[in-house]
Amino acid sequence: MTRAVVRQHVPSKPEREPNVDMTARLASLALPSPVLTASGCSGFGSELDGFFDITRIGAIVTKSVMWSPRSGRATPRMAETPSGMLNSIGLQGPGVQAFVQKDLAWLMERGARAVVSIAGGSVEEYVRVTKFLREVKGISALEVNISCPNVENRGQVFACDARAASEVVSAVRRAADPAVPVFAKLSPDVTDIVAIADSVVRAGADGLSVINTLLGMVIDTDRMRPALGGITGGLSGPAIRPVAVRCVWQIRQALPDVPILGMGGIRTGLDALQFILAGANAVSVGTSVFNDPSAPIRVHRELAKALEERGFGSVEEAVSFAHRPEGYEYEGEPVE
Amino acid sequence: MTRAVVRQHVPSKPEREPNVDMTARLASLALPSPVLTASGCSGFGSELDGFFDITRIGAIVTKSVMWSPRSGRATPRMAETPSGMLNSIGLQGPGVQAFVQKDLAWLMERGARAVVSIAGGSVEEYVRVTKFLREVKGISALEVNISCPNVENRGQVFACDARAASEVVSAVRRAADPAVPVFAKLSPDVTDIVAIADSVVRAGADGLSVINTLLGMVIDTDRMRPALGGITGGLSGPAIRPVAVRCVWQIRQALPDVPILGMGGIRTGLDALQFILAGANAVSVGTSVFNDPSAPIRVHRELAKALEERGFGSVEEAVSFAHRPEGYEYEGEPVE
Amino acid sequence: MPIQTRGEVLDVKRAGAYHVLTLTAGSIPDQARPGQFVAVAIGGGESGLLLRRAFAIHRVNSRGVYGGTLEIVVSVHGEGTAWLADRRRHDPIDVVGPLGRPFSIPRDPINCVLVAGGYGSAALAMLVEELHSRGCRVDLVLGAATEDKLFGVLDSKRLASTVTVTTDDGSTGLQGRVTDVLSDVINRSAADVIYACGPMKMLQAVAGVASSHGLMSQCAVEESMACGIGVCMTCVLPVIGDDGVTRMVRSCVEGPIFRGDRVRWSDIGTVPVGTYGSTPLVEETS
Amino acid sequence: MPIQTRGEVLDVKRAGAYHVLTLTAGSIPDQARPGQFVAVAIGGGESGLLLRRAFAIHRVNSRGVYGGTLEIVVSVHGEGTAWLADRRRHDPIDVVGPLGRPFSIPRDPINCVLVAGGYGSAALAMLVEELHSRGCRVDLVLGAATEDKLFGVLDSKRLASTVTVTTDDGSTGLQGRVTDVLSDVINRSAADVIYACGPMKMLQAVAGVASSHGLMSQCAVEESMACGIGVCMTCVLPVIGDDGVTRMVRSCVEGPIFRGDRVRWSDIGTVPVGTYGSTPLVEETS
Ligand SMILES: Cc1cc2nc3c(=O)[nH]c(=O)nc-3n(C[C@H](O)[C@H](O)[C@H](O)COP(=O)(O)OP(=O)(O)OC[C@H]3O[C@@H](n4cnc5c(N)ncnc54)[C@H](O)[C@@H]3O)c2cc1C
Ligand SMILES: Cc1cc2nc3c(=O)[nH]c(=O)nc-3n(C[C@H](O)[C@H](O)[C@H](O)COP(=O)(O)OP(=O)(O)OC[C@H]3O[C@@H](n4cnc5c(N)ncnc54)[C@H](O)[C@@H]3O)c2cc1C
Ligand SMILES: Cc1cc2nc3c(=O)[nH]c(=O)nc-3n(C[C@H](O)[C@H](O)[C@H](O)COP(=O)(O)O)c2cc1C
Ligand SMILES: Cc1cc2nc3c(=O)[nH]c(=O)nc-3n(C[C@H](O)[C@H](O)[C@H](O)COP(=O)(O)O)c2cc1C
Ligand code: FES
Ligand code: FES
Repeated sequence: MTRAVVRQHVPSKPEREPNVDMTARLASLALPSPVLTASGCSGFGSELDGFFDITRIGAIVTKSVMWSPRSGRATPRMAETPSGMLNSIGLQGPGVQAFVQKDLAWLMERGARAVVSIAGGSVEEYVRVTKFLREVKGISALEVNISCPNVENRGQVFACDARAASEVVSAVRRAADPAVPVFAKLSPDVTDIVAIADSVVRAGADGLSVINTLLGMVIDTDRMRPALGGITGGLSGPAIRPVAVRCVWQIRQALPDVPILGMGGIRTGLDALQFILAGANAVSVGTSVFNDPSAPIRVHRELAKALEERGFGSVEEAVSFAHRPEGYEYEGEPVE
Repeated sequence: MTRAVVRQHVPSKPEREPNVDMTARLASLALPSPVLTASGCSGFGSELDGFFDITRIGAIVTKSVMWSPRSGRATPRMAETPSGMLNSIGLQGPGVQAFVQKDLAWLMERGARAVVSIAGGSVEEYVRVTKFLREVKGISALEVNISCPNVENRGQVFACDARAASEVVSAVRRAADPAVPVFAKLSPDVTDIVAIADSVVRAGADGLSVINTLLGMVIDTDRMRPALGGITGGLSGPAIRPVAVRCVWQIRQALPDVPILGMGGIRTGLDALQFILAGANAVSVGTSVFNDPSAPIRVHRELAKALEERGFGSVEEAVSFAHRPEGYEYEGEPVE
Repeated sequence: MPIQTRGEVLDVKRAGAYHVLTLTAGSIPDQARPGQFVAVAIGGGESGLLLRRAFAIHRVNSRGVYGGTLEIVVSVHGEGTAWLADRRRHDPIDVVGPLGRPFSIPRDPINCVLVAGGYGSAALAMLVEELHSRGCRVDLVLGAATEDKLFGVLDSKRLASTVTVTTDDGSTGLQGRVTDVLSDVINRSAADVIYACGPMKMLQAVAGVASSHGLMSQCAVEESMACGIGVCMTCVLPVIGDDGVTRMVRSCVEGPIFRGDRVRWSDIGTVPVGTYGSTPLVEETS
Repeated sequence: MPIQTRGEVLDVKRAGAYHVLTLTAGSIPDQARPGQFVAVAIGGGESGLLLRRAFAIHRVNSRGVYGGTLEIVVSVHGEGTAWLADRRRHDPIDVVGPLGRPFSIPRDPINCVLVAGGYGSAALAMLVEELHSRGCRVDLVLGAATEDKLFGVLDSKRLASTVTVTTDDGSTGLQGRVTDVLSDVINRSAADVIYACGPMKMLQAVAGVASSHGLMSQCAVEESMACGIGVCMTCVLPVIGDDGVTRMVRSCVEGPIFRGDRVRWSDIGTVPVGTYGSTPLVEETS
């Protein structure tokens, strides 16, 4: 945690680039922006590239990919909820081989950084996917989506059990290219997220992605049945932001040095700043992309401006700043 | 679970009362309306009585009361969040003795039904409060707020541990007037809410209140510190509704006969209907009261209308209706 | 390529049960092709409705006083469409488009039957113009539950050879469904191809009639969409590919126009057995 | 008793840095007393902003063409106030009020000094009228950061004996704070009582000056409020009761007007040791 000496608010002129070093240090990565996309919310990057230059953000986090092609769940796969949405996609995807040949190849050629999210129904599947990816050069990081039901354990979600989560993470870490950082993506649907965080870090995770969706449900009051084909779904969007910020804060308190990729309901630069002040080294913008396809680059811009106005010279100085001790007071409070 | 034969949508004329039996059966209670207030969101009832006739809703659920008077937490105690809010009141209250003499006495005299919410820092405190209340006649039910830190166990919240939760509930059940149903109020911040539900029912809970707030946090991006005096706070409002509906659904699946008081983000009659279809026997309206002080009676009205339009003759027929088997199809689907 | 643009509401008009909104929308009007749609953001900064709403592009005017404008036809259904119907002149509005693949246009001047249910006709107006300008014969069949839910009947008469109207309640035109008259219209006009836009059940029926006449149909489907731009995978439906394999296909980028004989209409809402990538015994999240 | 009413925006005017909104609001104008406030809902049905915003009742007109109307003065701060400033004539608006306890009005025609910071003067307009009508002498001190953040200077001159203006930057009036001139005004006017409305820091300073002159002050405080009607316990501050005991008191129903010597200004944001019901060693949730 770097502590900055905070200077006065400096109102910035909109025209020029804010004078802030936006490099994000995330485990062994140095990304040109602390703003990434979120898995499942930006496809494999190509669709967004029409709305903004995807090489200018931190990285594209690709939709979680499994070993084989997957059809996903039946529709309806979404329901809008207050300031959020539910989804039950069921990890539809092309399988890792087609993904590497087509989608990842496109991203590489485009010059964008790729964080590859992987999923599996068993430890073995995660390992198989990881080994296949090991042969591919240029992947920035792996993100392990452990919010998948464990087919070998009555469908219990890996992320909800410290042991199962650690098993997956340690197996992936061992199978992956040692030079590629492995992030474990945590579920908020647990009694003690710090305990899970601690376990997966001990199991070898180089960093944590915090948080995945919350389990939720909507009843369609016309059909008088669950609205989603999958019955329950994952809740995302601004609605869950306070839960996500809390998770980041708690983990940062307990694990002062672990790299954290924060996410959950980020819509603006100030939202991103909340995560960074709470302890995130970088952030992912997910559901907000559906509202505003260029949200990631806008959040980057707004964040840069907000950091400058608060007197930070770099993103890094702001990371965990809200944890500073009481005496360490902020000088720039606005005057009436 | 009562299954209704659903008739066609009957568009109702706004003028007359919908022809629906709105009696809610909740454990041994028969309430004239399935709509109650939520603890902490309606004070002790008197302030709302100016906005609507509080004797016309199911009951006032009073702010959780402890043995002694409590000052609560430092301010700021609230932060608005997308479609929700955080609060960290810290159970400010007059203590059970003053509560009974003044607030509860007023409610009784007013002819309103009171569900008394109780809290404690130890099993002993819960029991002491319960024993004191046992001497008071006319309480409709006790709601045990177990989202309190256990001072005897490093502040671990009772609701997050099946054993601690069961201990409180069983002690309260034993200490309370046997004629007064005891509801245990569950926290969604657990890995397996069904397991907790099951434990407290085994421990003697006559019913379940589902759900309390989610633990959340907001960082004030001006002060660059947690926005709340209490650092973290409870997230409530429509934002959490999908989580609440999911919890009610899961518990109803596992425990077909347990009385459930559902809550979390109810703003309209259709929101209330979601909870009822998912398995709630009655509902509480909490945070929405801050937006619309007469929300409980409006929700009652809108729910009655929605039930009639869907061909239900009573609330009870609609309880758990969304769990009906596949073949049992709803006839009234709207035609284009 | 689709763009995102902050436009302005220039006009809101009632048309029967619908609201017709005229919007400025940057270069979208210049790019738009028949069958494409736009996705409109709902509410201002304080909005709790996060997802954009999809609307067929009804008409465009690329050289108006205000630059390019486009029209959408809104049927009030829930909160989002209610908000749109409530807009007034000069209100700001945020539009993404043009989205989706357009209708395929025949190269030769053939005979086309266009079928619309309810506001579905809004999506066909540009198609009518385009087909007409290519010398195609256009016959229209417009259906709705009631008279006020018909859209664009008068307008259609300008370019179409015939316009046949049906209503469920017989309040105007013939009483019945579009499919009750479709075969006749096909025969009468010696149709070569069918275009359709409307509720899924109608599309299914129309595709069936078309097939029974040995005709190709192009159907504009309507699936719930979270993103509209191809990144979320919510808007899928089972479609048979050229290789005969069924896939869960994104209707926002690979549709909304599909060949009627390729959509597995009866299986919408399921993942049919044998679909590419289906693993019926395993359930995974998100 | 407060009521909830669906009113209409009749007018929105700029006044320096502020927006003055005139609203129809049922019987609220008839009931309102100086120092009371209203709570306004933000956004329509699609709004993600759940909590009402509190505004002092600036003026009322109980017999206008449109029935009772009231005015509020809005300083744009965040999303909610921005939404309000964006309203136009005939927009619907949902108001709860009148809320809180009003200022105590002296029975005798005594000398009153009223102090306001920024838009705080909005809350004093009705008080000036009331005091004046009772034959009180009224002297006003209005302060703000800059000239555009002063409110109601001209208007005040009508009924007040003197109006002293200060700005932090000296852009108009005297450069400095209201407290720099307050003692003088108190002495000059032989003040019997002080009324104040403005930022907490200003109120604290004014209460201090009043006490040092042996005068009673009545201060209108501003605490974050979730409900505004007394049911949520978010809006508390430490206030010393008649019995000398400090309690965490709800500013929405027991305030917003408090005696300046009773509020523990320096302890706002804490639960001072010895506060009724404080258990400093135990922490409980919600
Ligand atoms: C390609 C396409 C073109 C369309 N063209 C038109 C048109 O020209 N005119 C018109 O009136 N409507 C059109 N629709 C339907 C329109 O998008 C929905 O009526 C609208 O989204 C409903 O929003 P709501 O907030 O009023 O309803 P709600 O039910 O409150 O919406 C809740 C959520 O469900 C989604 N949703 C609900 N109904 C539909 C639906 N029928 N299709 C897709 N999503 C839905 C909404 O987008 C929203 O995310 C089109 C839909 C699609 C996919
Ligand atoms: C009794 C009372 C009278 C007031 N009178 C006026 C007035 O006459 N004119 C005026 O411009 N403002 C007045 N205020 C302040 C006004 O309520 C806030 O500026 C407004 O709530 C900010 O809302 P927002 O959405 O713009 O800001 P945001 O910061 O986005 O609001 C977020 C949340 O914090 C609360 N909040 C933020 N600032 C304040 C504040 N200063 N006081 C209380 N709650 C706050 C909001 O109500 C909201 O719930 C008064 C406040 C109170 C309590
Ligand atoms: C439609 C959709 C699909 C998602 N798919 C995945 C996924 O495949 N893998 C994953 O790890 N997370 C997935 N997520 C979760 C997001 O990556 C993110 O963790 C979550 O949505 C919270 O961030 P947000 O509120 O910004 O969307 C998905 C979310 C949505 C909305
Ligand atoms: C300000 C506030 C205070 C609350 N106080 C209590 C309380 O004292 N005891 C309790 O059991 N729940 C309390 N709750 C939780 C509510 O009773 C309810 O369970 C929760 O807010 C979800 O419902 P809602 O979204 O309708 O508000 C409080 C909630 C709020 C917003
Ligand atoms: S709507 Fe997102 S992929 Fe089609
Ligand atoms: S704002 Fe709710 S009690 Fe005062």
